Amino acid sequence: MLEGATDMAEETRQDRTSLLEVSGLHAYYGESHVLHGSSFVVPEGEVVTLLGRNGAGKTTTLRSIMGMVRDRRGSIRFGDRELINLTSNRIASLGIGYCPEERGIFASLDVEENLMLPPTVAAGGMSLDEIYALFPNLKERRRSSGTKLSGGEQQMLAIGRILRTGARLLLLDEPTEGLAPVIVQQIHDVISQLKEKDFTILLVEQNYHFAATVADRHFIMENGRVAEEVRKNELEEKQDIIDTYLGV
Amino acid sequence: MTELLGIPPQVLFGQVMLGLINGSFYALLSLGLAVIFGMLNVINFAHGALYMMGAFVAWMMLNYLGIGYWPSLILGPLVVGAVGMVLERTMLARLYHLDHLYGLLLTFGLALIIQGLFRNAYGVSGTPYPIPEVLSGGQNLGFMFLPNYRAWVVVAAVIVCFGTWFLIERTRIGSYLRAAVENQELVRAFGINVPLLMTLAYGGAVALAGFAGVMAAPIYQVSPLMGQDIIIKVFAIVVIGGLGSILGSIVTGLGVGVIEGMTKVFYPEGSNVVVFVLMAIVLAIRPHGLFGRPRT
Amino acid sequence: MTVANETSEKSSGMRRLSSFLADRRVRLAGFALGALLIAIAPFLGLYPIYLMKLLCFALFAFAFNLLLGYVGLLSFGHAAFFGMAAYVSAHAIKVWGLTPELGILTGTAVACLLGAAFGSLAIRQRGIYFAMITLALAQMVYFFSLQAGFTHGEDGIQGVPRGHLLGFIDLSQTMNLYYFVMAVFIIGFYVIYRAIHSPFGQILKAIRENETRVTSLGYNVSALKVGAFTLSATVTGLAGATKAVVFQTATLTDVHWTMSGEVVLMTLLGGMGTVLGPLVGAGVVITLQDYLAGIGSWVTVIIGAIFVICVLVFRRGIIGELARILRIQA
Amino acid sequence: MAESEYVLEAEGLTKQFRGFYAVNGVNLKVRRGSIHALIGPNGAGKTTVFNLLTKFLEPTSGRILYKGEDITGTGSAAVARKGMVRSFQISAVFPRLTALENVRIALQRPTGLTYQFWKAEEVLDSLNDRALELLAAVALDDAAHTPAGELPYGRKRSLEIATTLALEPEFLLLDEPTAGMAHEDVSRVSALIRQVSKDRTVLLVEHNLGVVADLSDTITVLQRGEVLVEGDYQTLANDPAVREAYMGTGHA
Amino acid sequence: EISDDVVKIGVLNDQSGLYADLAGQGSVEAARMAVEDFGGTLNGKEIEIVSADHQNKPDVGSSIAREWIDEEGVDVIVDVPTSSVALAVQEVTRDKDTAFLINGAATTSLTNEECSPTGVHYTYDTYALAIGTGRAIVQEGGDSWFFITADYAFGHSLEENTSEVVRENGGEVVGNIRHPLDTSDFSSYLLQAQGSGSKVIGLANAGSDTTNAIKQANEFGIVEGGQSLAALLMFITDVHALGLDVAQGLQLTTGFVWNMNDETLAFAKRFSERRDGQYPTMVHAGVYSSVAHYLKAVAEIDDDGGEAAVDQMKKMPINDFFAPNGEIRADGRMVHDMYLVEVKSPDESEGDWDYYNVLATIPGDEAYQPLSESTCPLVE
Ligand SMILES: Nc1ncnc2c1ncn2[C@@H]1O[C@H](COP(=O)(O)OP(=O)(O)OP(=O)(O)O)[C@@H](O)[C@H]1O
Ligand SMILES: Nc1ncnc2c1ncn2[C@@H]1O[C@H](COP(=O)(O)OP(=O)(O)OP(=O)(O)O)[C@@H](O)[C@H]1O
Ligand SMILES: [Mg+2]
Ligand SMILES: [Mg+2]
Repeated sequence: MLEGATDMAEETRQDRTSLLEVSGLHAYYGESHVLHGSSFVVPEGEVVTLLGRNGAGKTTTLRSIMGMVRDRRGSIRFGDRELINLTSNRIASLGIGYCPEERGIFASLDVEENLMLPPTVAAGGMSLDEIYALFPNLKERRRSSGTKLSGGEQQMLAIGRILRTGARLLLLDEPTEGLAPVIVQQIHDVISQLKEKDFTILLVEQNYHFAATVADRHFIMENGRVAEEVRKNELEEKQDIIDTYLGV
Repeated sequence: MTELLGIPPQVLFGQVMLGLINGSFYALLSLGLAVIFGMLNVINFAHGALYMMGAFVAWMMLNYLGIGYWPSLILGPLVVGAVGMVLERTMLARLYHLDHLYGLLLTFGLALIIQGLFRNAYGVSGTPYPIPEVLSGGQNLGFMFLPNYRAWVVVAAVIVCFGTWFLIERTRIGSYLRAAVENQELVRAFGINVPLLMTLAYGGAVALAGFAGVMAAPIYQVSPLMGQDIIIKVFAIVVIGGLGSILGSIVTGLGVGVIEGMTKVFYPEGSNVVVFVLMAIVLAIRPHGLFGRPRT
Repeated sequence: MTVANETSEKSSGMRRLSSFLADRRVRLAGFALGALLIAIAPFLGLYPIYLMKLLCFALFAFAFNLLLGYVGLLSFGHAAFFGMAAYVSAHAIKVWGLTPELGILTGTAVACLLGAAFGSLAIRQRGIYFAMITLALAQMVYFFSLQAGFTHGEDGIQGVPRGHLLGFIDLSQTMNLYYFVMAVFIIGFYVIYRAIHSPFGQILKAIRENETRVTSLGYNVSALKVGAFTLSATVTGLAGATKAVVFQTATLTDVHWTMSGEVVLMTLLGGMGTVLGPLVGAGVVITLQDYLAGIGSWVTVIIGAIFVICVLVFRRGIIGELARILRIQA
Repeated sequence: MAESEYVLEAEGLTKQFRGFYAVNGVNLKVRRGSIHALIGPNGAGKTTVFNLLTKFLEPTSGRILYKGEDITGTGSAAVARKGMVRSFQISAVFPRLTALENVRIALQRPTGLTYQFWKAEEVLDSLNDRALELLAAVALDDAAHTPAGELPYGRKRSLEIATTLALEPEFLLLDEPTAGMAHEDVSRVSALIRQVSKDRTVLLVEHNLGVVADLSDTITVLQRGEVLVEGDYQTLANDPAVREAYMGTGHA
Repeated sequence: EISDDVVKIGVLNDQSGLYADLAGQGSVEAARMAVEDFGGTLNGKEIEIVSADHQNKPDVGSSIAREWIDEEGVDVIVDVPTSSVALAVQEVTRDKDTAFLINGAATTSLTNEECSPTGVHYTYDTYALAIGTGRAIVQEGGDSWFFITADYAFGHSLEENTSEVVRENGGEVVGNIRHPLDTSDFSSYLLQAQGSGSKVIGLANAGSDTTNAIKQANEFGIVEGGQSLAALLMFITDVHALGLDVAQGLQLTTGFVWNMNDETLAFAKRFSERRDGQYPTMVHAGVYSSVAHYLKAVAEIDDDGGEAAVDQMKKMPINDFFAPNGEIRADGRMVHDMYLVEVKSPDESEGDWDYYNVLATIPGDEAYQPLSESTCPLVE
């Protein structure tokens, strides 16, 4: 019995090394080939960022993982499941939360309905009160229509929304875009808290300084491929590479 | 004798009552249409044909299977809903990513086919359907003779309408539907099986039309043409109520019934056009309809 | 994103085709060929009355497509312009004794005024609301046509004399009439085509894409839209008036909402926002109506099935789909 | 009348949405020839102020003067024609038109060709050179013939700026012009803004403090619909209220 | 001369809309029967039948008519319900010297200001309906009328004709109300009719408007309340659609009763065998009779030119099961007896489609507008 338990623990630790494993991912919009075999690994419990210029294919990568790009090839493994042929609702219910680039707030739902929209996929999500504590603006405006919020408030709502579901893996597409520095700082804190709670986060960021402070690992994308992997502790030695790729 | 606008008050009450009864049909139909437009972004031109199908299902059940009115009231909508779901799955579902005009074209074609098939089978003159035994006869209300069956129509329609309203505006599944209207891709990415939801929504909405059809069978002739022109009027009602507003379509359905009833007294020739006059006025004052909210 | 995907796919297809067509000579040659085809069609065994009907409806669809395809406005009330122009010119020719060209001009002018009036009333609305308010206004015109004396209720105005064009060309000769209708068609088509491919047309396209932005650039969007609407109504009126002369009748069918619906169908079947789509769509619908008339009671089932198949198979309309295939081959 | 020192003066500008004050009694004066930034936490009312100034929203109360003229009751297109042009926070391009055509739409307005539906569109080709120049200024010249809808987000923003500039506005209102842009684009766009501001006035909403610090002469901080303070970057950066409400502790 | 060596008959009617049952394919079948009974050939020349659906649209109808005449050599057009289409086709056939046998349409203008030397209005018209029903009911004591009228030219003229008849016979018209075509709910109008206290409610409408009104009158107990209904235009298919439960006791005027005598019965049985059990309406019987008469006339003069054929038809008396003593007048009106009938109760009915008790025969010269009143220019 005891041995079995340790085995399982062993296994989870094994899994921990790669909660999400993307290899040879190709994606197409119609005839335009956008991702050219990108490969990277997101270890369990880490915060990983995808960096890169506009159009490098970061958003497309996230959308491919979520199954939202119809035409995709390669392999995406989540735990021990292969996602490449699943529909996006199946993928989400396996425990992946997605916060899209243009926020995707619903106008016909009020703020609270927006928050309550994604179904719980696993235990351990945040409660409504916790989310309101995190983003007091939302509580104040909870009965107004989702899109009446300011741009920044909408961003908060979009993040808050997936914290409720208990998804283990969160995909955040530019969560700090258009946010006031104080809020960016809050988001930073939220991400740190989530990390402590053992969430795994794949983050797409333009804001390199922000990314640098939260992430354990960065992948730099260029022309639909992952060009470079930079771990947190390598940031300084690889600064010049980063500079050339990102033009910081 | 006190008269209102040259009409004795009793007559006026009578007309209001009759208006409400007609309004019940409008409400049932416009509700379904509003749900389909709201959820699927499709202008369902087949709605009238499916309403007619509801009446015919009841008639066929009675004449071929000996199934009476009451079971038909459940079975009719189920059959129509099932047909609707098949249509949605096999055809409409392929059009959601296109302009909603394509849905209009498709459902227009479907309406022609459904109507044509029934016409070839049963002719255009229609066939009779008796009022169920328990509801025959009527009440003398003093100001008018109210057939029992008509009273039942109002009650049943109001209950069904508000049940639907509650389902959509106050339940979780309703919030999925509303969200899917705006961005179904994203709602799917939250783990909700949107295609299934759409199928159910369409099935449910046309089942409402089927229900209206069964309710109508004993009052009107069961005829292949019964749903032909009503669709355009009902769509006007949805617009007056405000697109996307469930409550709006219910209240407006009833209201238009009453206003049309009054027109039949004061200017009967105009009773078919009054709904459009009303729509023009409402849209001039409230561009998004009575209950609609502006959408971004 | 599939939406964006679909449209961008479409637009790049259009782009290649239109870059081919953008060559002035190619375009001119195309027009000349088209005009020639129309001119000789009656000698290819096609029945002239059928062709004239086709030309009238194609013109109607062109005018309608200017709004739907290029401004993104779905009018569900175009029958009002078509039918009113038909009534007015029929009345002018039959009762006032005007020559056909003056009668047609009178009808067209009325459609123009009506269009300006409807346009100003409806233009504040967008999307489906716009469709519905135009429908509402058109229903009122229908009601008027039913009640007004000069329209003769459901009997309509019958037996409109074709008369003599400019006083000396006898239009009761079928071929004279045919070339007259052809001339009207070409003029109407040219007006629409010119408008689409003009600076005015550019702004209309921009309005279709993002109205708020056009406003913020300092354009008076309402005026532009009313302008486009009026232009469309005028050409629609031209088509309706011409049809009244061809068939020598003007009836309630012309103002009924199903006529508005028919033109939507034609445009969608052919491919909205494509130059030739309306012609092809009108051709399909008119041909179905005329040639399937002999099939009897199954005709609506067949027409319905054709619509369904077109939507499911040729989603971009016949011309739109063709353009896509061309690009694949190119 | 002598030209006022201020291009724009707003007095007591207020906007109420169903009992909620999005903007409340804001007084704002924008000096001619300056770059004026409007910053503040999310939901402070910056976009709403923009919408009020450019007449996309009707103010509940208050008065707006543009070059000394009262424009409180003027329509949005008319305001734009007077030389006061805005960009949008959420990108607003014409997706099915190419980048070049996008810019031409703006260039076309002063030509007076707009209503000439009988002219061939080739007459617009004369605008191509200027359009390409503008595209080059935002490094979009390589994408001139790409439909705008196919451009990545960041480049759509650049296109929008080019379109706005095409109108040669006297007074330019930019809502988060660098949002969603990569670093190199950010610096290019801010250089562009600096360059174009030489002979015009700019009112800017921006969250990128680097850009704000770099460009702006005057900064107004909004909070909860009201003006918190106004001043230059250094003053504000050291203002504890601003730090608490907006900048957070990370910046100096 | 028989043009193209073939006599081509074009049956043009509504095959998909409101009038598809009373005319439609049944008319085509009736024409076929007439051709077969004639022997299939005419003086050795083929007889052919074509048919088309005019969808109740005048432009569709007139363009089919033109094309038939121009391209397919059709020599005679038959049926054409819906006044507007019939009027449009009347123009075309007059222009192109083609015979036109009108059965489905009701308007009297076809034999008045719009009459044509090539047109024969064969089966019935609004005048005959008004005389038949209006006079009989007034004479029975139903002397105060309230009309529920379709707000269309057809409804108006039906109401006008009937009002006149009512007044001439000493009755009075206490009111009227006009409803739009295709109204599904009549309760409001019926209540107003009830409120008027008239003895008779005249339904000056047709098709589903009439059947809906009758059905709902039943529901609201109008007849039990002492008023009686008069349907001014009703076909046997409408009675069939209503069912005898609802329709019993209604009085109406028709040009044909299928089980009146052996001859009619024989035709009806044959027709019903070929039409899946549907029995002929007066329009179907009229189409048969008119085609048969036309063929006889053409055979007689061996000329299928429109005016020539119609002239000959006018010269020959008609004597068949439909019109035992019919004749065609100068204005194109075919004058024959009409019948006032009452709908049987379910108990009286002896089987499917046995619906009518004949109350009276109205002789042709009483049933139709006198020739002296016709405004047709062909009448000297
Ligand atoms: N719907 C679409 N159709 C065609 N091409 C597209 C579409 N969406 C994106 N692309 C193209 O795919 C490429 C990658 O886009 P993606 O949105 O993934 O970039 P990104 O790295 O997220 O950029 P950004 O930082 O601007 O968000 C770009 O070249 C873009 O033009
Ligand atoms: N149409 C509206 N109806 C109701 N409330 C609105 C409306 N538009 C904006 N608001 C509210 O007004 C406040 C100010 O919004 P605004 O968009 O001006 O903020 P902002 O300063 O631009 O924020 P951000 O930096 O996040 O874009 C917000 O709380 C928002 O929810
Ligand atoms: Mg992106
Ligand atoms: Mg903002």
